[in-house]
Amino acid sequence: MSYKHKIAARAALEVQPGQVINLGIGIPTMIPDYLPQPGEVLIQAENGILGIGPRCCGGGEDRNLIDAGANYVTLAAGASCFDSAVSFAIIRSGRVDVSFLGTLQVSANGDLANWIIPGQMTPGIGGGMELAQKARRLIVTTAHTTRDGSPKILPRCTLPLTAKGCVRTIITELAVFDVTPQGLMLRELARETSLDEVREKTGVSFLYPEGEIPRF
Amino acid sequence: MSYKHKIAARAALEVQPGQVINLGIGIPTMIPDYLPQPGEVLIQAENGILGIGPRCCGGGEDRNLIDAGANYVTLAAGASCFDSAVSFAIIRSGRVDVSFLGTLQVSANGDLANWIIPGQMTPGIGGGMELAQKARRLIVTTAHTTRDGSPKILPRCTLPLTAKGCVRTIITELAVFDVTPQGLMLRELARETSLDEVREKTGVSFLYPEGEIPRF
Amino acid sequence: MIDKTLPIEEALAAVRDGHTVMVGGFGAPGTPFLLLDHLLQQGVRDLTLVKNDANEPGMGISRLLEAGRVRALIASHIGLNATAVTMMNRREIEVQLYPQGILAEKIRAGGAGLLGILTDIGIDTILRESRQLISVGGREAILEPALRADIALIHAATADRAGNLVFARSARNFCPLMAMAADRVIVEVEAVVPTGSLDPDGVHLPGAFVDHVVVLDQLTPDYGVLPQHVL
Amino acid sequence: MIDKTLPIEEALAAVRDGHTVMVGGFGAPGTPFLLLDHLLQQGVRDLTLVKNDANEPGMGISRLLEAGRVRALIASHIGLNATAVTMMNRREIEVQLYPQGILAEKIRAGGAGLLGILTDIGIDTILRESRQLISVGGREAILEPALRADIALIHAATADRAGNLVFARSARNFCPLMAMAADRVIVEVEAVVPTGSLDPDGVHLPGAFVDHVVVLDQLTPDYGVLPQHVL
Repeated sequence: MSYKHKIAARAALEVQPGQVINLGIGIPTMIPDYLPQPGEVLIQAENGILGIGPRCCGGGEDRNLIDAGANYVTLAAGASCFDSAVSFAIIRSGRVDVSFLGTLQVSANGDLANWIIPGQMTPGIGGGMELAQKARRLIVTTAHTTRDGSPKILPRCTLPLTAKGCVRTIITELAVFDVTPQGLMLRELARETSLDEVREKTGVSFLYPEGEIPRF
Repeated sequence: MSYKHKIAARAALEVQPGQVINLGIGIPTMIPDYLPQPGEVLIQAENGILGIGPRCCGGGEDRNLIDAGANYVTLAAGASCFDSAVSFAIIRSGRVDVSFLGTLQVSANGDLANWIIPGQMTPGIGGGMELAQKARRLIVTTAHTTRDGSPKILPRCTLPLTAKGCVRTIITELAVFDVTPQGLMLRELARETSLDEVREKTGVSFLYPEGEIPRF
Repeated sequence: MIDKTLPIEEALAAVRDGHTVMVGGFGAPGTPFLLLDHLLQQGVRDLTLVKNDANEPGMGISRLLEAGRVRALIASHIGLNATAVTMMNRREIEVQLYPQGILAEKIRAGGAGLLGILTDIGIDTILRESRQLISVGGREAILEPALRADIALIHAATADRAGNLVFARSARNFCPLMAMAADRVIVEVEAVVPTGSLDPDGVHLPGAFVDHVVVLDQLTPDYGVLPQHVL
Repeated sequence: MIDKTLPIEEALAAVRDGHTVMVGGFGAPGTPFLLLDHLLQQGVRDLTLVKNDANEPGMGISRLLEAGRVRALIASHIGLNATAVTMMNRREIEVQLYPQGILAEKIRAGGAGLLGILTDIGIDTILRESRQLISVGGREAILEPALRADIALIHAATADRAGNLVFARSARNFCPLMAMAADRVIVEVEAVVPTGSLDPDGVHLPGAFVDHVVVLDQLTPDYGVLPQHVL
């Protein structure tokens, strides 16, 4: 299982039956494959769908039915389609229970920076800023470090923010953290890692529970 | 024919095929009976209908289908139903070609005052203010004078305004006026009246065409 | 599968004294008469109601007004209810009246997670005297803050168990807007169908905005003036 | 009976140099590829386009961009079109980017005859630096002016001759909002049905917002990546 699938599988366990969830591009799109009760969850796509179903197998695509990442999708029972204003009304009015997003950086106090690197091309904000700011719970799913090994979890984001203090949980291939008023709290460790490795690859100190740390 | 029907019949002639019209309570609701080409006109009701059809005859009422005056109505071919926000989007974005409203007072420069008499009960604005301010053409249909015989067409409204400079045409049982940059312009006279009678019953001087004045 | 259906008393247990409650309907169509009647029986008080109109005396929200359960009413036009007008004039209820489409947009703004809208409706009238004025690109505008509520009570023709709604004809009016704008949304429906049987393109309000679905087993005469309209 | 159908060239004759043109679609669904291709042939230039995205290179509005017909683009995300990104970075086109739902609301506000909306989206980000800030009930908000256009070009599945529209699945997206917000609305449809055959409750966009209906006799491969999608 690649590290991306590992993250997606762990992230899927954060979803409760009956919830409305939104999946950003990248790792989040793999989450549906790991949902324990996929029929009990409504997946929203910001281009105007609530209730995305199983992925298309070849030939069954509907040219009018794509998700926000431009993948052909199907509809689940209970799905509805609507315009972009209604779609973001769902998001901004707090009717998305969990939003999963990737990131460039995330800070110990829950700031998210995932849309712009100054000096590089900036193709736009898309729907991410609204999802980050308004989902009831924002879970960041990300590789623990950048490709060159430097930490993505930092005391403060150095890139321009997407939204401030919005992140509630961070899930990487190495660990699950919650953002708490007391600071970043380690909740789980991956089986293959150690507390020391996570400390080394995390750019900020964090709290951890007493006793044995649960593994995933 | 009562004076109200006379006004409604004359007002109906102002409607062009293909137009979207909105009818206020009172005299305007009688206009559909006099439309030369009723199938070519779309009647909008601000509670969420475009395309009101012929009135209900007894027994055919649909309990879910009323107009903004709470009368049971039918739907014409090409009708659509929508929520109150879309309904007023049609109005405020200028997609109502002609709005017909009654009034308490109207001024020579097109100010309309039809919703509040200070010191008396004020049950609310309803949809009238938006129709007055945003219809492409506002036609006032009204008795020429109040019940005590005093003029409703005035140099300036003394009652609080519904909207300023919004009225384009005034149709009474005696005359048709247009509001022009030069001032109030008499366009037509009723057959039963005289220029002198209209002058006497109008609270403001007005222009009139040279030669014979058309009659209705 | 998600099932949002609930008995009427359980659904209404969410309504508390002092709550702001949005109530769908323009006249009778869209008014959730049975939810309102049960709410009256439940005894909550000190409510702020948001509704286009005040129904007619003895019907709908007027019963709550007449029973003294309403502190304030935010509406567009209450002219068909002389009782409500009298209570307003006697200051037994506090009434705020808005242009109808602006009331709709204030509610929709709340439902869309916006803080407010800017409009020129009423800019040349006495409305401006009580409003915050803002310059937008050199034009003067009235700032109308968004409206939200603790509860929305609405009526729909059909729901599936996931809470997707379909409205009938002019009974749509304020219902979907209010459902967007409330923390807890209770809808009474004339029929419930299995999840998956509604056309996704034909859903008027996505189930994400609906918390509880109350299935009516009969309608009362309030829903339609004629005997044939009573199920 | 009202008949808004028109040949494509006659409908597009309304588009002039310098116009602001809203273009429906999120990715391919909802994009009026054939209207855009004919617009390119017609030769109008100096356009300001409003579209969620920039399609992909060689498709849709990208053809207008690549032909140098576009002065400015107002969008949410153009990341799927490297050509457009390059043109933006070389300042060959002026690009304004908004959060997607805020772009939708700016357009909808124009379509609803409002002057603007107030939002807290981006209030803690660099967006605030370029925005007008307003206090609403003690909370800080960004003022986003309404957007309108001279022309809207959209795609729908079905129309009647009166211009009532039905969209399919995720092809609805910005289309109805843009139709509300433009002075002249041109819609291309896959099928036209007799007026009176659409369910009034199933109409997604009332005909009042539509000026011209262009009936397509076939779709091009742009509309769907797979051969079976080409009619």
